[in-house]
Amino acid sequence: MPINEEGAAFKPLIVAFCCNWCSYAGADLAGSSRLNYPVNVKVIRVPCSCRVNPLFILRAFQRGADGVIMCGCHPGDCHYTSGNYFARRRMALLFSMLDYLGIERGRTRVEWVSAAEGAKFANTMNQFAETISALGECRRLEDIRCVESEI
Amino acid sequence: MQKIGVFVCWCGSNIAATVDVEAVAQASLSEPGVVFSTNYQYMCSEGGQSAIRNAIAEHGLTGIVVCACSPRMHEATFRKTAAVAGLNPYMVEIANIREQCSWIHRDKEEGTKKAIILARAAVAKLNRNVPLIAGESQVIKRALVIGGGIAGIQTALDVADAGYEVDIVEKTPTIGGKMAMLDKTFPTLDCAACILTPKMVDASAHEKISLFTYSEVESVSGFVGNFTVNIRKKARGVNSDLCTGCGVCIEKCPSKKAKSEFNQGLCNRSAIYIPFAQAIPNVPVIDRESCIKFQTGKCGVCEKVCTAKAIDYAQEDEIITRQYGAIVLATGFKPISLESYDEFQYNQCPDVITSLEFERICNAAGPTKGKVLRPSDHEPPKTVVFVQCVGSRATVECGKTYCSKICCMYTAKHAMLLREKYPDTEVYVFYIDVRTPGKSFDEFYRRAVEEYGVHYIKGMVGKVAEEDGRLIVQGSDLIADKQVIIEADMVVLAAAIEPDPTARSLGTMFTASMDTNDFFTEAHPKLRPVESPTAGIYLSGLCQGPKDIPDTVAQAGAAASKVIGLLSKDKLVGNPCVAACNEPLCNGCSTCELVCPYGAITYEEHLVVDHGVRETRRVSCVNEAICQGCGACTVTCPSGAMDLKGFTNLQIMAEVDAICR
Amino acid sequence: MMLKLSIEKMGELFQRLAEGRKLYLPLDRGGQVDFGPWTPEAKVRLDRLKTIKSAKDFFFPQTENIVSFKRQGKDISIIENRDAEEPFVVFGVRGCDARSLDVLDRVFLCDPVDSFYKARRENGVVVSMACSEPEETCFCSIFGIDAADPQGDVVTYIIGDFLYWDERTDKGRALTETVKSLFSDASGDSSLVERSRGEIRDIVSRLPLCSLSLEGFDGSALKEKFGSPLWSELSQACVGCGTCTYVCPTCQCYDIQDFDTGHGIRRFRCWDSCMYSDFTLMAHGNPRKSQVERFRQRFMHKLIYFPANNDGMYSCVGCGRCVAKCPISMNITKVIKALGVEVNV
Amino acid sequence: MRRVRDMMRSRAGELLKDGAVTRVLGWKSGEFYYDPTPSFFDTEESLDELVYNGFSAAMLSKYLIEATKKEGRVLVFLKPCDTYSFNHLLKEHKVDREKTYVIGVGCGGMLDIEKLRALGVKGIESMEELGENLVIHTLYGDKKFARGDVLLEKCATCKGLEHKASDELAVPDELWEWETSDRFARVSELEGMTSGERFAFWRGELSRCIRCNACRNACPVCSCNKCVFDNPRSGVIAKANADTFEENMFHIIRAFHVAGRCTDCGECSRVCPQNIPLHLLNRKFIKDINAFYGEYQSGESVDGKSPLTEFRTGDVEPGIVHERGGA
Repeated sequence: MPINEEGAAFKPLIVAFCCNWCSYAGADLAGSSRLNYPVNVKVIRVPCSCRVNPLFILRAFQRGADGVIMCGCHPGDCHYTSGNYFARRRMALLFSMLDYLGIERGRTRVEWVSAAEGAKFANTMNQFAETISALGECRRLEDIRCVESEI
Repeated sequence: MQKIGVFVCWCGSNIAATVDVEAVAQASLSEPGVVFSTNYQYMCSEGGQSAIRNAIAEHGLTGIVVCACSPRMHEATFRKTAAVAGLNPYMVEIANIREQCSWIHRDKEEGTKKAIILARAAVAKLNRNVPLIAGESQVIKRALVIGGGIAGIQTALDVADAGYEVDIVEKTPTIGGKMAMLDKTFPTLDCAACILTPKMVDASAHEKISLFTYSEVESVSGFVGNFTVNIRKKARGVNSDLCTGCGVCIEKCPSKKAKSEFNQGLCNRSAIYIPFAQAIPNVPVIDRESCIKFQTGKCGVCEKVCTAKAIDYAQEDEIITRQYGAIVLATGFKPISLESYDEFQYNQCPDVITSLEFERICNAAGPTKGKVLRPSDHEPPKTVVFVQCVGSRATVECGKTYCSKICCMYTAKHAMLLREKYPDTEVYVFYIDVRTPGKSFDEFYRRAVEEYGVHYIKGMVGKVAEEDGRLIVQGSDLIADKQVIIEADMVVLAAAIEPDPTARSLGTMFTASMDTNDFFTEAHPKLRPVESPTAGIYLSGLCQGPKDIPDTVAQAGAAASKVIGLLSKDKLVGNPCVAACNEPLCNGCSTCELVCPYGAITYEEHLVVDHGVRETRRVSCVNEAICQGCGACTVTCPSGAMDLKGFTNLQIMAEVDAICR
Repeated sequence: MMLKLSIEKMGELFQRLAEGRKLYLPLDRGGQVDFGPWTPEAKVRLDRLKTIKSAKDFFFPQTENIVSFKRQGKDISIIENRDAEEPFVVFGVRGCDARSLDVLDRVFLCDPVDSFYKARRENGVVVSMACSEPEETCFCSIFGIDAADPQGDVVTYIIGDFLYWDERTDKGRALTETVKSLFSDASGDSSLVERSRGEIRDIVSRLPLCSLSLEGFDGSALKEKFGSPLWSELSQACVGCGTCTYVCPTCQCYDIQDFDTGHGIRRFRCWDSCMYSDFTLMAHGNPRKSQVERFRQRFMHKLIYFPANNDGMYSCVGCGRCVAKCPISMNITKVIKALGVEVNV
Repeated sequence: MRRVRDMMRSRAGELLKDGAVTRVLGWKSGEFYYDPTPSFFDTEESLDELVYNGFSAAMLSKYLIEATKKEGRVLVFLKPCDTYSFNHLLKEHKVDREKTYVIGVGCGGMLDIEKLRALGVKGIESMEELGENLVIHTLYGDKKFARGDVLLEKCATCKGLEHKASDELAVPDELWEWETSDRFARVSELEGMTSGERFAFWRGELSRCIRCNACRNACPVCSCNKCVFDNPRSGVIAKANADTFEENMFHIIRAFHVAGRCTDCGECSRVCPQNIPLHLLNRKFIKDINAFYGEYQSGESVDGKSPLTEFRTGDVEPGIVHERGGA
């Protein structure tokens, strides 16, 4: 496990955008099933994965997130019938672009998690956190104004 | 600036055991806007709720953050609490510190840190909240049913019985649909007409039901509770008010060369006709294509013989505008065209027929008066081969990938009926699988095999060829693992069924989404199976997917109950978390409209005043009654003109910032 | 005193100049030449006449922190975090850019003095360089700038295999002291330098834009020029980008904004462009609502308002960067031609 | 090209004369051969200043947004690549087709003044386009170049010389045609690098950005009334040039906002004062869209949905990025 300057184990900051109807409920189920996943995974609730604007993802990286994951209903199960299909195209293109710009591709991920898949949610977050831990801090999209100062 | 109160729940020990609730309450006090914080054992209890109400009053709070269980659990509860205390219910945010914090983290220090961050994010979001007010709209207490088959009839009857007006629009001259063409129904073998025609009569006699036969929907506008529909009543050439239905015109009509649609073209009908004897309304229609008067100007026999003076050659199409609160799509199905199935010689051999044609041949009112005779020479067939899955479950381009669901059962029915009427007829059925999931279905199929001695052969037919007036059927028997050749007199093809072709244009008109096979899609495949994603549009019968009569009737009733539920309301209260367009920013580019699953977005020319620059231009308008608040439009909008109330860009970014701080 | 140095030893000179201070000079950055901080690996490009951006950046940076605020609980503290006090040298500044500092001084050093600019001005030494091969986009001479004898704390020439170094100011002399040991005396080469100057001036005289006349561009013509119907025609192609203003050595407009870093607020100033639709945005919007007005503002300011308020000094130095870089090839010389006297046409 | 110019002048004159159009949108001669400016002409006499040469690269389509808000019909000259942008603007209801009259002009490839300068050309006095050669007279002597060596990037990788929209054409037979190279070759090359190399490449390029917005303002697709980056209320206003995240954010989002809409006209790169190859961002999206969702080029036609406003249930998963080769 990478160790940072203070000698403490590196705990990546992970932002998870979850749709209200499936994935957020899946995250809740992981909770009610008392399944563990890293404390630095923080969930932001959105109505649908199609509400996730690339601006939000870049903003998270700007502000020091080490990984961003978007979770939505499985394709075909969207509460709004087609939102996740649009989200899927957007994210496929955005993530490919970030990869192209040299942002480590492991830092972004999309996972479809249903309301019944609490275990999948927890496993996904554990795996993702492991991947990000191995990659270390995200330096390539951060904003030095936000990260390298106390102000 | 907001005045925010933060309320941290212990949830007994559920939260308090792994999160230091006091620390969370303390930490949130230093967040911008927070003027009050507290913690309590059970925030959702009456005690907790009254603490919230009191704090709102005492501190003049403009918004509250409740750090507790999932918003999916108690968001509604706390919104009500806030509303009772006079706060806008959308000035409430929930920090989920139970399911997404205390229950997953064992280390109290870590858990507390995370809870503080989650509270911070909720406060950050709340600082950007504005009070939202749900819109209301009137409900017009009338329903429109499109399609007058058994699905449409059943839905209409159920809605009308609940006391609401219903209009049925049917494009053919009579209601009854495909079921009227059937002879007997599986698995009970009761006569289709015997169970259907009373319902047709009920529908026509019902004081709350108006029938618009030989009519089509021309256009629609409006939204749930308030649709305006233009219906085109096609000119029948017969005045329905005057016609007595005596039938003399039909009898005397000299043009009798048109193929009978109702009898699948197996016999002819006159140019002025009713589709079948029990048709409703019992008013003939002049088929202008085959009418001598319309084609040459001469004739006029029907006009002469009509004592009621009901014949009106000058009659023109009429557009009727009606308003509806709910619309039910019951557009039904048709068998696929078998033109591209050369291997079965359907187009070439008259004795290769479809199952629906076979229904007519079996039917006492059909072209053969119920005697099973070969179309070519009117001889009774000695050997009949049924072929299932013609075009269903197909892997080839011209077929359908889905299972048509009803063919296994009606083929068993046909085989059984044939063996019963003509015990010396040999009957073979080629099948891929026999699918019998339904009440008494498998028993029915087994009777066909076991009691009626129908030869079921697992395998497909590769080729049908005509030789000396007989049909040579080549197929494979997968169980015996050999090729079989059967000399048959008649081959009956169980053609796949597909949605009626008119569904596509209706789907576009109503923004009711369709799947790749043109079946209407449901609002949710499991939980909302009779609703279209577009609010106020419901689905009844086969237009949603293959089903048999009992399923169709059940769905028709379900759709009716949804319609009744809607019409029973005087007003609809909308979800205020809907998209909104900031007109000065809008480019009118149409991309938002293209991704809206509900057709909630339209474009209008508006005068836009932006910092003194006045311009009339095309801008996007969201119909709040239709919008469901998914947010697809907000991301596709490049200028950020489209935003989602309750989940605005600024709110979500504030959460991101707070989490990453 | 004129000094000289073999150009082979330029690396040593840069090394020496960079000791204890930042040295900025034209560097190759992905094929583009711009002023940048010198490092031993840097690819120095003194051969390129024009850098993309001017030397203005080091006195008036594109983005600059002014002050920060930090909030702890309900308390807000104000933190000064200026970085304008570092000593630096800009090397290879052409005559036009060197003159542009006079224009900026007029703006930033008049009352109230801009302390950030002032600090940078005091801490920066300008080593200018004569232009050996002026380009067709150059028109510095019409503003009285001599490309052959630029202003600066030190003026340099590259003639043959030597760099000639001529200190001009106290700051220049102080800088010279720190590098003097590398140079040899070149008092004897003054005729050589003079001949080189003559050659440059000869080319300049033949440049197409150097025949432009500024007659009629002064405060007295304000109303006439402002009301000219030609502005709408001239501006119709303008796409409203900020290229001309950002490559300009004299444009001095800026915006002040706050940036929330998550830990606090940074108040910074950054260049702004009068060509932008959100320039000087107020509650009621940009007072100049159309691109015609914005376009007119830029050129009226450079050619009329500024000289009217600054003893006839134009706020254009004829560097020609905007001429070369405008996406649609509209520029100040076309404006001068259209609105000026007949002789220009 | 001179022949095309003569055709343009004579047709424009005729159309102005008989009142079919009220204004003509073309290019006006500048100080030097290489600097024509987009311009409107409203009289026959003014057409003497209408030029069309190897430096008439500036695309005219975007000017139609404002031009068609006015009374009267505009005659516009569009090169083949400009017609894509024209179609895109029609598709997004930005331009009123009824108020335009499009003459598709033949193109012999547009030339890159920056390439010439990089090749050491300075002190330009005049130029001559002679077939496949370009002769430049400068203060420092004459220089001769093969046209093919000094084409703009967008022309070296031209999408084709067919006009996708026009009311009539002005395309002479004898126009010089050139060999084009694969427009995705450079994208593929970058894809073949390691993540770190790609990062270094883009940091090097994007760190030169001066946030002048030329790329955005010249872009026919970036036609928002107000860009999110100019809107103080958007929460992402970005005026600062902090030499770090800002330029990444601006360029990634700009590319994303035009994804599926970009006509690959190449104006962004042409107008960039810092010569940043911005088209490589847009082309990456086009290449991915082609690979993921089937060939699509925005602007080929006015009708149909663009890739980001439609979907298929069997679309690739975003995880495809991880499955690709390379690092």
